[in-house]
Amino acid sequence: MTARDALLFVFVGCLIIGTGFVQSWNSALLILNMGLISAIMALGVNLQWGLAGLFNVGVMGFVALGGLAAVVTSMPANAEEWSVGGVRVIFGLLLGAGTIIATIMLRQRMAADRARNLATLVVLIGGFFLFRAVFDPGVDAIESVNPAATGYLGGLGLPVLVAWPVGGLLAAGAAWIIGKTALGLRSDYLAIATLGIAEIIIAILKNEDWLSRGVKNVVGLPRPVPYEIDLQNSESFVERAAGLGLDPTTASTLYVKLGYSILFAIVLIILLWLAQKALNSPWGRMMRAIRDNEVAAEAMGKDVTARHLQVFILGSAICGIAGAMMTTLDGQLTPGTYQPLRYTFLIWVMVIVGGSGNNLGAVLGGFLIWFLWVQVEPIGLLVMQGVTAGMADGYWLKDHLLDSAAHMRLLTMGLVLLLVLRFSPRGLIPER
Amino acid sequence: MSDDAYSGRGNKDVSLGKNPKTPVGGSIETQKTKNAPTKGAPGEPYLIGDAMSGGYGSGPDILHDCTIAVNEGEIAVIVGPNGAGKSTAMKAVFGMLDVRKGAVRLNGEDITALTPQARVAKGMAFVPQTSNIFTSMTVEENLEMGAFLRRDDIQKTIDQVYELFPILRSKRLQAAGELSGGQRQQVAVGRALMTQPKVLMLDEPTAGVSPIVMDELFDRIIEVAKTGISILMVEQNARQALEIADKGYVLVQGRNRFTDTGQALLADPEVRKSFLGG
Amino acid sequence: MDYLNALVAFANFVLVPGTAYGAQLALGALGVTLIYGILRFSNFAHGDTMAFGTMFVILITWGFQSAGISFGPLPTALLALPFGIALTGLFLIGTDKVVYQFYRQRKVKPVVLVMVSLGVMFIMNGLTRFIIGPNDQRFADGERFIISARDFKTMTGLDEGLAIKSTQGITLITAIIVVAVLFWFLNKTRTGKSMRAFSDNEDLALLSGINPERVVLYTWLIVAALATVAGTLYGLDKSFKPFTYFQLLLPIFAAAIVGGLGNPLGAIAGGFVIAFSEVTITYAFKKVGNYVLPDALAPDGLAQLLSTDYKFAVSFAILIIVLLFKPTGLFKGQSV
Amino acid sequence: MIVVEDLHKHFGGFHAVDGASLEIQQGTITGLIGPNGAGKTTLFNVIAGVLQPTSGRVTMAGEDITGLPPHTLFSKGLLRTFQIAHEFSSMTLRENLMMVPGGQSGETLWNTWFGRKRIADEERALAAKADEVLEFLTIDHISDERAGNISGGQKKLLELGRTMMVDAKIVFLDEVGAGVNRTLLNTIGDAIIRLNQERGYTFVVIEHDMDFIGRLCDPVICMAEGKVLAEGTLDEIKANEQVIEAYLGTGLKNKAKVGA
Amino acid sequence: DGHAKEVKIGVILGFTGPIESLTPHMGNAAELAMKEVTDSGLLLDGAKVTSVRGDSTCVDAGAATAVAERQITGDGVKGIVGADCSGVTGAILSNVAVANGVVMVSPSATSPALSTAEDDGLFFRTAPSDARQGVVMTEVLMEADIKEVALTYTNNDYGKGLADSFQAAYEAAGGTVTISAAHEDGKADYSAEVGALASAGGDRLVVAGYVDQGGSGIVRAALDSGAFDTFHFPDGMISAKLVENFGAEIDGSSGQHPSPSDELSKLFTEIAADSVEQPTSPFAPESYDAAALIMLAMQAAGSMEPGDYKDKVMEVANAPGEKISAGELAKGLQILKDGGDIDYVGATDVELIGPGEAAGNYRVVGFEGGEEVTAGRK
Ligand SMILES: Nc1ncnc2c1ncn2[C@@H]1O[C@H](COP(=O)(O)OP(=O)(O)OP(=O)(O)O)[C@@H](O)[C@H]1O
Ligand SMILES: Nc1ncnc2c1ncn2[C@@H]1O[C@H](COP(=O)(O)OP(=O)(O)OP(=O)(O)O)[C@@H](O)[C@H]1O
Ligand SMILES: [Mg+2]
Ligand SMILES: [Mg+2]
Repeated sequence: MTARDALLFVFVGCLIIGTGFVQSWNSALLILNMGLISAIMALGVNLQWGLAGLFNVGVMGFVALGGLAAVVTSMPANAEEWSVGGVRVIFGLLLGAGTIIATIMLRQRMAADRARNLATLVVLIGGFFLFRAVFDPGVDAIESVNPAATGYLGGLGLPVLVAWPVGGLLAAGAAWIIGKTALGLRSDYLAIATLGIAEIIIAILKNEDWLSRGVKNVVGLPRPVPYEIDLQNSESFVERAAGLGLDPTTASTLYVKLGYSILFAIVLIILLWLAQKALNSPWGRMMRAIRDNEVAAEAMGKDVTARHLQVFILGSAICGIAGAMMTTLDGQLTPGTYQPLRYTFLIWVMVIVGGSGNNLGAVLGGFLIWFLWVQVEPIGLLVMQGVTAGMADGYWLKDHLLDSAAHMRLLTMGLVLLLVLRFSPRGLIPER
Repeated sequence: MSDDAYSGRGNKDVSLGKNPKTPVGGSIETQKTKNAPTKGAPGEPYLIGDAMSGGYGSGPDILHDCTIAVNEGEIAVIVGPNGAGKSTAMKAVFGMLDVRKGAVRLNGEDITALTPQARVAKGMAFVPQTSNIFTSMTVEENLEMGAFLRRDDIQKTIDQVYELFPILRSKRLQAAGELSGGQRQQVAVGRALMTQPKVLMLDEPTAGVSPIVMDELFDRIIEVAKTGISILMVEQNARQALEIADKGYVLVQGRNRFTDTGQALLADPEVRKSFLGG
Repeated sequence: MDYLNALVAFANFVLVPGTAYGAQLALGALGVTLIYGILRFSNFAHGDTMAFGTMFVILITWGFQSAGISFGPLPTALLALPFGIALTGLFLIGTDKVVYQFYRQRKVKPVVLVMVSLGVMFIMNGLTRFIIGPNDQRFADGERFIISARDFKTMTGLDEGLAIKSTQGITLITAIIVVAVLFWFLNKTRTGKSMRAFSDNEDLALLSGINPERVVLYTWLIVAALATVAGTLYGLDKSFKPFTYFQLLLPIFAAAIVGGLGNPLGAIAGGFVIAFSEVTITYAFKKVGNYVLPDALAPDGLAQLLSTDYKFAVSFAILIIVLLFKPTGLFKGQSV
Repeated sequence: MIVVEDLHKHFGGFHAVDGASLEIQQGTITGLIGPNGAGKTTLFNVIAGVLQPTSGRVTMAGEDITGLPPHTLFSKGLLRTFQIAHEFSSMTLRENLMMVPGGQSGETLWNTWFGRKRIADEERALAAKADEVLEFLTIDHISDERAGNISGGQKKLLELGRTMMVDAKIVFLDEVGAGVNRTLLNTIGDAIIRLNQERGYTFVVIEHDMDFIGRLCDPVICMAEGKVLAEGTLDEIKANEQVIEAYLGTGLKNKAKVGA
Repeated sequence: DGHAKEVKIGVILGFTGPIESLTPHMGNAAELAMKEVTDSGLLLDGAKVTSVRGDSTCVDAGAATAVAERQITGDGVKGIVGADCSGVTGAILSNVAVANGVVMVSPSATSPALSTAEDDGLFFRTAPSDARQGVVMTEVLMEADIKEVALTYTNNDYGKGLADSFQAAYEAAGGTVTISAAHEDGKADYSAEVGALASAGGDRLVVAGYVDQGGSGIVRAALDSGAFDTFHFPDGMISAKLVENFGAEIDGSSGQHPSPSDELSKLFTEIAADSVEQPTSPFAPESYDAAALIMLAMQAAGSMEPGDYKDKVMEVANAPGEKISAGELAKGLQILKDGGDIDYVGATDVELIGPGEAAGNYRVVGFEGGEEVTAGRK
């Protein structure tokens, strides 16, 4: 890390600490926490893009899978739903998977001719209807159990921290399937393919109510840290807070947030360490070579396909972990809130602004852009108030401007983005 | 093959090529002037990159006081080891890189500040060493792009290029990026010929072309030069190139090391040994 | 068995809307594909450019409408279109001068330009909402239908109606004309070829005497025209709402990609592929089945392959399958 | 060593390689010449696994290697250079060379985290080797330059240098000489001969410079229009009428006029 | 000093995002109530109420919690009007409001799931849970003797929840839902949905969506293709916009929305005419009430601390007490100040039940001659 890089980190640190002074420490910690998560996501994307040149625009999908993992691991199982249709649904899913495996095997075994295509079609269509016939009734049964409150299978009831690695695994599994099929595509074609897959994942999350209640959301996920209320009701805590000169509410909220910060920071530091070691090693050099020129790397004995799959899985797994962490922090899974702009492109902005190809850059970008994403709103409002300060009350333009203040948020974000990219087109901490 | 495709412009005196006004050799050094006047000294070469220094972006200087020049109807050849700055010198003359010191003059006019496309309009043409074709466009479109600034009928010139490089005619409608290495090179030269330039600058035009095509190409270059067009060429096939050259430059580390007639350089044992492969 | 009614039902709910939607997507995809083809980046601001252009058209249309100017049976907005295009063109060229030019000269990686376009998108987005507001705006006038479902029924005496809206007709015709003109322009005219040459090899384009700024200028002008036309036609057919235009970006990109980036014909093909895969795969064939099949065989369920919840998933799945077999799209697109 | 049997490679309707059959003997330096577009590079690409043949068979030391991916062939000891340089442009010259050897322990992720010591040792050895090669190619003064920023000829040298980083069985050189200074090319020729004699590498060399071919190669194979046109020593080939007509030509017509 | 005290109330709504066209009216309505209270000078001995706006984005739980966090811990708001969409509402509630003990009154989050959310007595809503609406809808349709409908809903917790509860109620009453198809808001094209809906058929199309969003798109496409001529519209669809968009084309359709008597809405339209551009816009009156409830509860508790007044919200909202409608906040404040009891009616006939949500009085509407008419009450 050069002095300049360190200075940039200090600068972003000051922004967050400044938030603590100007607004509140709770806000500052919240920004820090989301910043940590964003940094992890950016690290994952940077691994894929900065290191291997894989244009993955499906970040949202992996983040969502992480969220799903949080539900599936930590929520209690719903016995009634399991009994009315659980087995049936699982069996249906196995049938579906079996159909796909059969198709793949069929295509490998048979010679490429019309008979093969016909057989493929027969297996696929037959399998599909069989799958629907078994699966659908199970789903209906599950979803009709108390739809307003549960109506889904629930999870394993494990501690929510377990969900983080599980989120990584789930995302990695999905990435493996995707990578096997789509990694042969180049640049923007891969991008739209991954974007599409992310949309498909979200569509599944939104519509498969038996799995995680779909758009009806799962709320009240267990937490790895205590509840504020419990702290406020705990005498020893209140006393200690008083000792620090804090009122119980503030103390408890800060305590909880700090707890999250520490957990997240540990994850970030581990991942960053791993990523840095990998980047500055022959492995990293090989990845850069592949990024620069796949044909030549292949001719120099590097298994490009395998390496692409490897980073794709690793990067996606990191996004999955971050997704699980975020859902844990939110305490709920809301599939409707997954939007490409927020969960894919914003992460990309972080990577590019921070400096693609540079892990520290990605981390910095994660913090900085998240800070801006949250703070441009008050900034935009301030700007508008400044602009309209001189106008008479009730003047139509003033009203119009103030009404539009919320939209200034996007505008300000755009301006900031352009400015940063203007002054460092290769990112704030460029590659090497 | 008729010559009139290249006789439209700048063809003032066919004999020019054989009787250059300026004596070749060391005399160029004497004409070197710092703050060059906009109008060059009388008798100055048609195109001159005069005492150029410069490099890429904000990087270090790669050229140091490097001078290359060519007279009307003459062939000047630049040789030198790899990385000597030959291509850089060519790019500097064509305005594709910052000339920090020195000047480029065409026909006495200072063109140091002109953009490359403005130089094209002034009758200069350039075949770069690498990425010198439009890979996604067909061969014919590549040639048409060469003639972008021309308003007259270009079909005749196209036919002439096809005659020079017959293989291109059969590949006319194929994307140039799908051609073999040598074929691409032919497209690149053909594209430059399409401009009907007054000065033709070629960076290793024969790299990768087969002997028979190379001979054709050199023949053609001689013919072209005879019509009064100046040719400035970088070559690693240095012996053949110097044989047809009126003037030769040996560049080493961005500096002029030897400058003489082609024949004289060929005869110089040191030059032969160090730069021409014995 | 009633094939005629079945056919009409199918045409009314699948063919006609699919075609119209396909043409709408195609028009949008043309703009995206052109920028990709010539300036070599995926322009995320395109959806908002469409909204921006349409906003101008709407404002001018309102002006015309209040001045009592109309275009007979055709929407007045068509009259306002040239003005809208001009204003959008000016804006885009200004944006290029202020924003994109800098990065182009620096020869940054395309992905940086993508991020820059994201920034531009935010700004245009904000400006549109600022000027015309985030709400639905109506500006359609003129004859709404070429033939309405009811008229069709009375005319033919069939049970099923067939509706074709005038905007659908206009969109389809415009799309065909525009792609033909664009194809001709890029492949046959000098300027068009110089634009392709520029996109292929910028340095060499300079060496051929092509003025890059000129190329960029033309590109943005054409993009302005395409975006404004696409946005206006879409707005006439459905409604104008800035947020929807932003959302349109996704299917538009899908269309451009599946057809092959940089290829105008591909954009058209891609538009229809996406549109029809959305409309067809999730179509419930119950009605058609009821007409065609004997009573005994008539479906009692909906005869729907997948529920409409998955229409996006399906269109993306089809997109991915197409790409697996044709990795650069149906029409062999470019890639940076 | 390498046997190519009735190989075809079609691009659409165009037959770039059209039934070529040839044998490369172990321990030879075989020259491959032929007019532009004869299909030489395409043949290389098919042998090296970059392109899938339309039909035909390639064997290496008796083993069928048709259609194997390049990285597998690399591990079997088959190396190639590219006619149009394929450098890793954002990496330094030294890194370009250091990445070549296969089976580096630092290329496994696990080792990058937990096997630092071994990697460090390996890296030192690799760097030393790379510097040696760079010095030999006279580009050691720019070993820390990014490969994207070097001259065309230097890229060709780098291309060649990569094949010198590992022990190969057979090396395919696609016009390594084009754009390389002739004096240096002679040195390179010497090195090729040395590698061939001392280490027993087999070489297949595409070149249009007959002097170079003459110094190095025996036998020489001439291709034209996707087929093998002639095969033999260079002198035999040079005497072949068809080869002269298709490829060698008869020299400069205008030479005398200018030379004076 | 009369205005020495300042009470800050947060207004967290999706000013950008999918329901951005509703939120300005909602925000203005809430601020109208605050202005009314400030002007009266009666709240807590002349406190001044200021609104602190924040953008919930409707979809981004992270950004929404950040806003709430800032408002509560930074600006020090004492209550929150919001949030709008159920997803972000839940996130703010569990992560910020409960943790900091701040009262939230949502004007528009109607998801049944929120009824059971862990809220520590801090969460209220002036919009009814959709569980109730499903029953009301069934009654309306059954009375019109419509036994078979196609159903489409906007794919979020509102739409899905409403669709579920409607379908359950309708089928229990003997009706048939031929198809229940989701539609995504803000999408470009609804031909696929309309195709499927038309194919399934039915006497009426039930559109459980938003008039500003996909709902109108569906109706437009259904009308244009001749798939359906009559519809049934739940609350998200009922607005001036609907008539403006479709005029006489939807004659014969029906609908219902939570609404007080005509008098109340007319009243609200009157008092809000100046400050709220579209007073009848969905959830605008609810927003007014949400803000009013917070301030009245403060007055009743004699404190602006949420911990003190949270228990008073139900009290002021429900009987017994003098009825206070919109525009009469000053009167209500005065009564409370004098130690009296009020039953806040507000703009939407507020009646909080169960876990603090509106009981739901519905107005049944019909469409005739391009006008929306009241067809009854439930
Ligand atoms: N991708 C491709 N698509 C179509 N044609 C191709 C493609 N690649 C090569 N060709 C054609 O195949 C022929 C053989 O090309 P190849 O590169 O093998 O020639 P070569 O013998 O190496 O020539 P050179 O000496 O010029 O390098 C050429 O005519 C070329 O145009
Ligand atoms: N784009 C570039 N950026 C920075 N440095 C460069 C660039 N291109 C070339 N150089 C450097 O400039 C020097 C001269 O390069 P140039 O291409 O002019 O050599 P050359 O004489 O043409 O060699 P060759 O015969 O190999 O083509 C080289 O040392 C090279 O490293
Ligand atoms: Mg060079
Ligand atoms: Mg070749």
